Amino acid sequence: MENLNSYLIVSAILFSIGTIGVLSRKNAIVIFMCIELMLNAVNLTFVALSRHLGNLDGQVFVFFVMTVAAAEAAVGLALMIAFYNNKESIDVEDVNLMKW
Amino acid sequence: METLFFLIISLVAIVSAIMVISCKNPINSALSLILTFFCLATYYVMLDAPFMAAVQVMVYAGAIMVLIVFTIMLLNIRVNATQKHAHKVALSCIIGFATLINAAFIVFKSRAAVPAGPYTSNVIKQVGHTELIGKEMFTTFLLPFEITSILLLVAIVGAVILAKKKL
Amino acid sequence: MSNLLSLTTFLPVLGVLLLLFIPKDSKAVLRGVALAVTVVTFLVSLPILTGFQSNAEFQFVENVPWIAAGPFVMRYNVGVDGISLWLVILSTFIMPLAVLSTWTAVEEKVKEYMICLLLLETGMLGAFVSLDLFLFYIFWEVMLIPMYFIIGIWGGKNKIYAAVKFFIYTMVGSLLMLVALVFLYFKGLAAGYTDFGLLQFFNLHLDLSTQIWLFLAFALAFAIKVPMFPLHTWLPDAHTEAPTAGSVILAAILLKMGTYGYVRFAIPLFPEAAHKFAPLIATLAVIGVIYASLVAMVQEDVKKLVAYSSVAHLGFVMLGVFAFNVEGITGGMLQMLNHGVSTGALFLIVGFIYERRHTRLITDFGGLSKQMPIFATIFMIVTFSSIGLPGTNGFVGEFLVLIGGFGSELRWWTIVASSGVILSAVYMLWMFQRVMFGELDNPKNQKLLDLNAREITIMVPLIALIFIMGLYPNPFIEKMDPAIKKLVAQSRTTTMTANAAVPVLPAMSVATEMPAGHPAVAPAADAALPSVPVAVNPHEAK
Amino acid sequence: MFDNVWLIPLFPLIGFLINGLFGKKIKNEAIIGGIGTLAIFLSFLVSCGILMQMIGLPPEQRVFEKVVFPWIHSGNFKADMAFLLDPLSCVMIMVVTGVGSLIHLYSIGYMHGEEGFYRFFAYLNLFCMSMLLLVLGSNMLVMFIGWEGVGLCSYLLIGYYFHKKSAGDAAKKAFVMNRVGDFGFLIGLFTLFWWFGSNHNIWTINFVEIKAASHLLPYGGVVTIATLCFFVGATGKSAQIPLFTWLPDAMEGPTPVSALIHAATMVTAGVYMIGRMSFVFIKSPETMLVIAVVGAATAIFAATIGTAQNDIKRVLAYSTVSQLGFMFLAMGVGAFSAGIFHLMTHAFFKACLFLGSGSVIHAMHHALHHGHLHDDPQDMRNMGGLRKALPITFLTFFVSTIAIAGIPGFSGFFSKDEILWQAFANPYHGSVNIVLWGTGAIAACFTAFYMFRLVFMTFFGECRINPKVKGYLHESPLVITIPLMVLGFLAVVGGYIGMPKLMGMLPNYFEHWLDPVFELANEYGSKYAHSGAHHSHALEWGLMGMSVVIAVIGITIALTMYVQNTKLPSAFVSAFPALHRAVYNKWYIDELYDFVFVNPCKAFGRFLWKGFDVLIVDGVVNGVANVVMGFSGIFRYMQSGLIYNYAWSMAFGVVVILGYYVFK
Amino acid sequence: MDMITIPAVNLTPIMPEIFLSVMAMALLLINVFVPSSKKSYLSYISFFVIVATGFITAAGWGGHIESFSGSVVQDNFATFFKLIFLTAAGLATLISDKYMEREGCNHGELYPLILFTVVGMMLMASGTDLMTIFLGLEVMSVSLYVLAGFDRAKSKSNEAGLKYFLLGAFSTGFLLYGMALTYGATGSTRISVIASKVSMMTAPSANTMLLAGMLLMITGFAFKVAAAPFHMWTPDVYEGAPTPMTAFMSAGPKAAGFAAALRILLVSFPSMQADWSQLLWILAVLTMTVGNITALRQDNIKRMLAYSSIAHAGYVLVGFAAGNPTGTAGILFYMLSYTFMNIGAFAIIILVGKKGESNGNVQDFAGFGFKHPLLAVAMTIFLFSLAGMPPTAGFIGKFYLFSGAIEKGYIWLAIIGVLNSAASVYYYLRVMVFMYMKDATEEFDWMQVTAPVALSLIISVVGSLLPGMIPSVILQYAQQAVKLI
Repeated sequence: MENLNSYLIVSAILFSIGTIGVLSRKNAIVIFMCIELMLNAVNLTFVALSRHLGNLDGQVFVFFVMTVAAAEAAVGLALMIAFYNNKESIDVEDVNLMKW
Repeated sequence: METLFFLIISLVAIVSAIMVISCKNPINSALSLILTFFCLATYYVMLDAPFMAAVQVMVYAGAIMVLIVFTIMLLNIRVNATQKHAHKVALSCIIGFATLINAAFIVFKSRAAVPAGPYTSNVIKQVGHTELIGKEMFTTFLLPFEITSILLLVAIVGAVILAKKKL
Repeated sequence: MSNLLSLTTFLPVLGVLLLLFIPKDSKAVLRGVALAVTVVTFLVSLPILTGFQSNAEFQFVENVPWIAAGPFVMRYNVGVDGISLWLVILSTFIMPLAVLSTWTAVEEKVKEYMICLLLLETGMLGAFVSLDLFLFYIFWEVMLIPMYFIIGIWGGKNKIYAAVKFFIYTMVGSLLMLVALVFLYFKGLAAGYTDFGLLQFFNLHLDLSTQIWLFLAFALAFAIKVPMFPLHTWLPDAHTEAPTAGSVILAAILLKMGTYGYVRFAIPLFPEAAHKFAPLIATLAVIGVIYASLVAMVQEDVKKLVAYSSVAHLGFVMLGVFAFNVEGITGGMLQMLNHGVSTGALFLIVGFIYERRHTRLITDFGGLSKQMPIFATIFMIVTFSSIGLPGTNGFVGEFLVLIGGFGSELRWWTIVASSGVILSAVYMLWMFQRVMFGELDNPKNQKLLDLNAREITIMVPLIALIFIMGLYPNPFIEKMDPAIKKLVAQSRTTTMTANAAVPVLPAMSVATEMPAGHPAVAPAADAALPSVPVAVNPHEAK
Repeated sequence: MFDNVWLIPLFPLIGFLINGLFGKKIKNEAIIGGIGTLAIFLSFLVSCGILMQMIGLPPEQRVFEKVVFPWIHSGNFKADMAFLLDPLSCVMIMVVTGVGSLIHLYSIGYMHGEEGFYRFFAYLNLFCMSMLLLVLGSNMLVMFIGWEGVGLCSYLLIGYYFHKKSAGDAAKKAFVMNRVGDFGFLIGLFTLFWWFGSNHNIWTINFVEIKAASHLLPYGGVVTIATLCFFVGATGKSAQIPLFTWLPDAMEGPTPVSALIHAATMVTAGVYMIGRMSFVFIKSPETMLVIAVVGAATAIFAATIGTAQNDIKRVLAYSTVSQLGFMFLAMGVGAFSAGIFHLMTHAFFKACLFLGSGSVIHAMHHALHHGHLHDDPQDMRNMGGLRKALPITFLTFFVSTIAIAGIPGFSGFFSKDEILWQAFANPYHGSVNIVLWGTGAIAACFTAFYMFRLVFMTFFGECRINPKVKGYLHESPLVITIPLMVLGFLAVVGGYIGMPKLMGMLPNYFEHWLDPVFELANEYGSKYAHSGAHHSHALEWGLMGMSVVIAVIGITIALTMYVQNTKLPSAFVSAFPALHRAVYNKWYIDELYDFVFVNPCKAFGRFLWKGFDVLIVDGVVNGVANVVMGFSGIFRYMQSGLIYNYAWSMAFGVVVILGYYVFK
Repeated sequence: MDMITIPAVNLTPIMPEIFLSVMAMALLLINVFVPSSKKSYLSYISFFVIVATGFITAAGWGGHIESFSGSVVQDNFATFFKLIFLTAAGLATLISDKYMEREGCNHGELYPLILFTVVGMMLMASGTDLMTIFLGLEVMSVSLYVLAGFDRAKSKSNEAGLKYFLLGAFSTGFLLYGMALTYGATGSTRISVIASKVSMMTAPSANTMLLAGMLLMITGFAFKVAAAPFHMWTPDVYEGAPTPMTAFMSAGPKAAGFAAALRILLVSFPSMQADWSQLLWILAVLTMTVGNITALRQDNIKRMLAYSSIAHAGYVLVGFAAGNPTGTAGILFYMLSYTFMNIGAFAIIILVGKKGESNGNVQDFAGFGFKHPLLAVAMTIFLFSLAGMPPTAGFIGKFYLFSGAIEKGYIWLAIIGVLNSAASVYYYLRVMVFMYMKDATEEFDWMQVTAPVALSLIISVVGSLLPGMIPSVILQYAQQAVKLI
């Protein structure tokens, strides 16, 4: 088995990539996917730690995170559809009615 | 061998993750993301968590990604031809790398708690991962498990409210 | 009656409740009720005066639990001593006049106006009688709200700017005071005190640096309210824009909060710091006197001129208070009352002509004496009272301030401040001359009516007070004297201990500790000090 | 009788209250004037009673203090409303009430038909009350009430014709200048009070108590400071250099006012005050010298200006300033009783002169009014030869002029000569004495000159008034002339009570009378008096003769210039135009003050207001607000509305926080 | 293979949650049968449900019951916060009905969603396991995303929902990462276990994983409470969301965020207080300053109140940074009074606004003061309370918050706080300037005050004033509530 740190590093890399994606992309769906990437990175951390610690709390947590992800996906995509219905776009630069 | 395997999987995961954020077409991003998810599932298997791997594939790659792809298709978003803002990307990368450096530093400097749990590799193999998870979930983490039901209900109601054509 | 103070303080609130039930169109009734309430409040407050024993104790004390949670215990703790007594009476006395003053000037929103006035009265009275620091702070802040509305709603052209400036300016200072107050409370807590009661904190011996910080915070809040140079710029704006009653109350009572704060809180709580800062404060006070006088001299707007004169007058008060001797503080206290009467009257006067002419520019007037002889007479009396002519109230206070200041460490400041006596004559008389003397050449002024019965009614008590306090101030002084002596002792004992290490000239103890010396005991004292050179005067020695 | 001393100021107060509050309703001039006059006359009667009683007492018992009520008691400071009766205050109340009564009476006639008749009498009564407080006050503070009270009345009465801008200006100027003096008075008071208090634990401002403790005062030092401050007060009130400019302007007031306030009583308050505190002043040789020098300088300075004025009242005003200079000279050389004596005689003849000029003006005004002419009724160039039209006025005026010019046998001679002699002979200032004397003598010469110039221009020569109205010139009514006659009489005989010992005809009653008051001062003075200051009678006689000669010279010049050769003045003017202009314009002192004090003050005030208050102080306040508002704008535009910017901010926050703590 | 026996659990601690969930589901069903013109009934019902839940919750005062093997607890702290949530929800329900009708989106699902939000918040307050807290937070957030975007026909609402969703999910990532690291460093997600592990460590701050975990969790909660620099979503979302929901969001979730953060930090990381106090110190300063200063130039009153709510988060952070009983009790008291005053203010905004939220600028309040004196007085009270003027609840709240900081020795923090508070007065006064000191430009057209709105206003006024004058009772409860921690 690889040591814990390898997993944590991979997970950190994935998390960072997700962050970059959130910050740099303009398509709301892609941004959401990047967030999912971040969550998955965290999941990897959880599982790796859980394995390392020898208790399953982390894995149970991952399970719940997945549920949350699913719920968020449902609501988030619904929001995007509603937005799209009004604006014909899901570009976050068009989410600009309210500022200043 | 195992190390090599780990490295390859890592490489795939990272490259596909980069693809997620760099592909112009959202569909490509989504497909790359699915690949990443599979890599993660592989990791879970390597970490003696086959149940998690299965759920990962089913829930993430199966359900969530399908939903996402479906939405992408539904909205039929044209690929945005406008130039990306270079400075924006640069700034994001700075922050991203800073995050990474932080995280890496944390990882290298950190001391995880001493393994004290009862679930060693052998125990998992003996009892079976699914059963152990199930036991944990229905005993110790019963309340969170119940909460997920409300969460999902809320999500459903919310999605309906927001996306249904006519209320 | 044991709860006389509460009754006085909260009667106006009862009045507000009464006003709420009066339809807003019956203006006469609203005015009448408001007047009645203020008059009754004044009458109710009179027993405080008559029942007051001339000693240094707090009287009519009510002390009941109010808030107790966590580390804090706040009590509803009120009482008056000689220092606050007169200010309470002044407040209740001025209020009916203030209500009367805008009897006809405020035609719109009468109900709300009267409500604001009454709430303001409660706030002011509460602040004067509070013996609990927290309670004081509450009242202190509460006062702002009605005043803000009075300026902002019924004010002049630039009312909003003035109102907001007034509010925020005052707020900044008082919030810092709040921090200091809490800090002080925790110090007290550490010393075993159990609540916010003011009196116990007098015994708290803080180290000098703590005292300095706390004093600065308190002093800032009070200095803004006084207002002292260079924190005074809200005052001309607020005064100019406020309706007459607002100006009157602002000048007569609200500004006293600042000076009262020094006397009641800042000095006895932090005597050593107060001593340390006395030169600075005196400098600012003196600058204030001279500066405000010079600025007042060239004002074109009567009301602004009076406002700046307020700054100058309060500079005197501050000087007296920071003389730290009985004469100076008595003078300061008297000057506070005098300023309340005289400047209040001046603002009323300005209000009278403003009501008639809707202008306050000096150049729009001239020769009014001919048309309005009664007004001229009253105006002149008040002007001279403001100048501090002997025989009027203004003199007594100013004189005591100066004599007190002269005998303290602030001698040179006092000498400079004394020249304010000259300047006040210059700007007041010049203004008076331009408004009242000369040819009555402006056709608009030629039809002006003299004061009517209501206006005379307002002015008569003030004029009477001007002379009573000028010619027979002793009753006023007697009531406050024990409290002031106590205050002087409070501000001194610690100084003495602080200076204990320094060998003290024998003459010093004579100079500072002897009670009101009588010439009869003088020879014995001289015998002890044969041909001592001039420098024996401790203040000179420094 | 002594116990009733409080009645003396009370009567005028009552008169003031009645006239002030109800005068407008009364309307009847006779009643108003009657009340006013009666009020002060009653005071006069009481004063007489007191004087009688005091004469009956042995000299050392002639001190009486009456506390009416406690006034200000605070800490160590204690001032009662209390009156002090001693020979000095007796003299003063007699002068004030006596001359005051006459002038009240005169005013009934003079002010006839004026719009604010009641106001005038009210003010006049108020003035008398203040003046009486001033002279009767047993401590400095009561004196100070009177001191400022007379200033107030002076203000009110100068500004009596308030619709005239010049009157308003003059009134204000008088008050402010007086205030400058008061400033000095207060500082002096503080110094004495605290010196006694902190050094000897004697907390007092009571004259009697200070006198009792005056032996503790050092010579010079703190006393110099205190007395100089007091003297500043005196210069303000008594129109000495440098605060004299208000007095000529004060002639804007009605003439009786000029007579009462600006000649007979108020302006002498400074002299009185020095006399009252002689035992303090004498302890400072420096102050004494300053007083003497200032007095002498004022005497000559004002006299020069007086020579060139054309306004009849202005000449008298400068004359007053000059005479006050003499009094200060007297005080400064330690001739206290001489100074007070001159104060009294001056009150007689100067009041008479002013009232006489009033009578002239009255007649002129009347005449010009009939002819609907707008010539200045006070300009002497419009007068001339009035002695025929106004015989009584002329007679009294002439007598008084002789008195002031210092012709032997008239009151002014006795008092002025006494001053000059003492200036020469008194032992305090050494060789400066001769200068003082010389200056005084020249001033006396000038006095004689300009006074006779006045008389000649007014009453002699040909009548220069517009011939149209010449027939309308009439002598004033009795109510005006009676006071003139009484005062004229006093101007002649008033001096005999203070006849110099030298002449040996009468004992110097006056000096003896005042001896108890000034005894102590003279005793203190002897400590530093120069020895050998004994002068022979011959010298005294000589000097006396010399002063007579000087007066005669002045008169002769006036006679030459204004009666015999009336071309001379204009020739003189064209010969020395600059000098004349300077003198005529009062040496440009007013302009100098405007330039040095008034205008800079206004400019500075304006700068402080517009430049400092509005720009800097308020600018800082508003600037803080604006800076905050500016930040508000910046922060606001950071809120771009773009999700990735928001996310960036969050991520940035995370990175910084983590980075800080992790790498710490 | 053994059967998994579900352990017997004590349901008492989560009775309010259960009751609310059940009623919410019931409402969902009832909704189907209620015609769209009668949706008001749902609001009445849900209000009564909330009141009833309030009683159920209050009945648990004083107890300390752990249940679900330590996942959840019933204690005073939780109870106090639950009551705050219920207050917010109750008031929001009262003001929703008419507004939603006016805006044409009176869908019955609103009320169940509000109730579910409350359930989520309650779980955050009473959860003693990171998982419970996380899931509670997600229930709350997901509901709020929907509520923010509830008026789906309107672009602003969509945008609000979408913005909130994306940023919320983003912050969830950090929060989760923090929880993961904490889990890794201590081996548990139970707060009590974490606490005991942390207390056993000799130098917990030196354990980077633990430290980073804590910091990341703080940032996650900082997002929820709108602390700078995680605050930027707030104004936009508040502006776009339907006003009653804005009102609700400004009070409830903020309180929930503080509840969870308080419990985690105070229970689990007391030995690291030096670290998190310092961080919160800085966050407090930033938050107050940014919120107040930016609010100065806002014309849109909802947006202004959004910035003001950021500022208030800053004030609360002052008390939080102090972390002592005075400060934390101050937080509880303040969140309660803030609920009253802020929702009250939003209620007035609803009344003044017109369809489509067109009348939402400060200028539109011109002349309001004398046209509708009672409402204006109410608004004045709310604004003064927000500004922290005595004798309102806002003052006492701030007093305790700042006092906590002073007691702790954070004088400068308190000074910065009060200065901020002074600056904030400006924009509150500005509303009053328009209400009282300017004349109406046009005839005032305002929404009818219905009984529920009136009730909410009365409750809010009483809630903003009374605790300011006689705060003892509530403060004592708050003191008791924070005693456990």
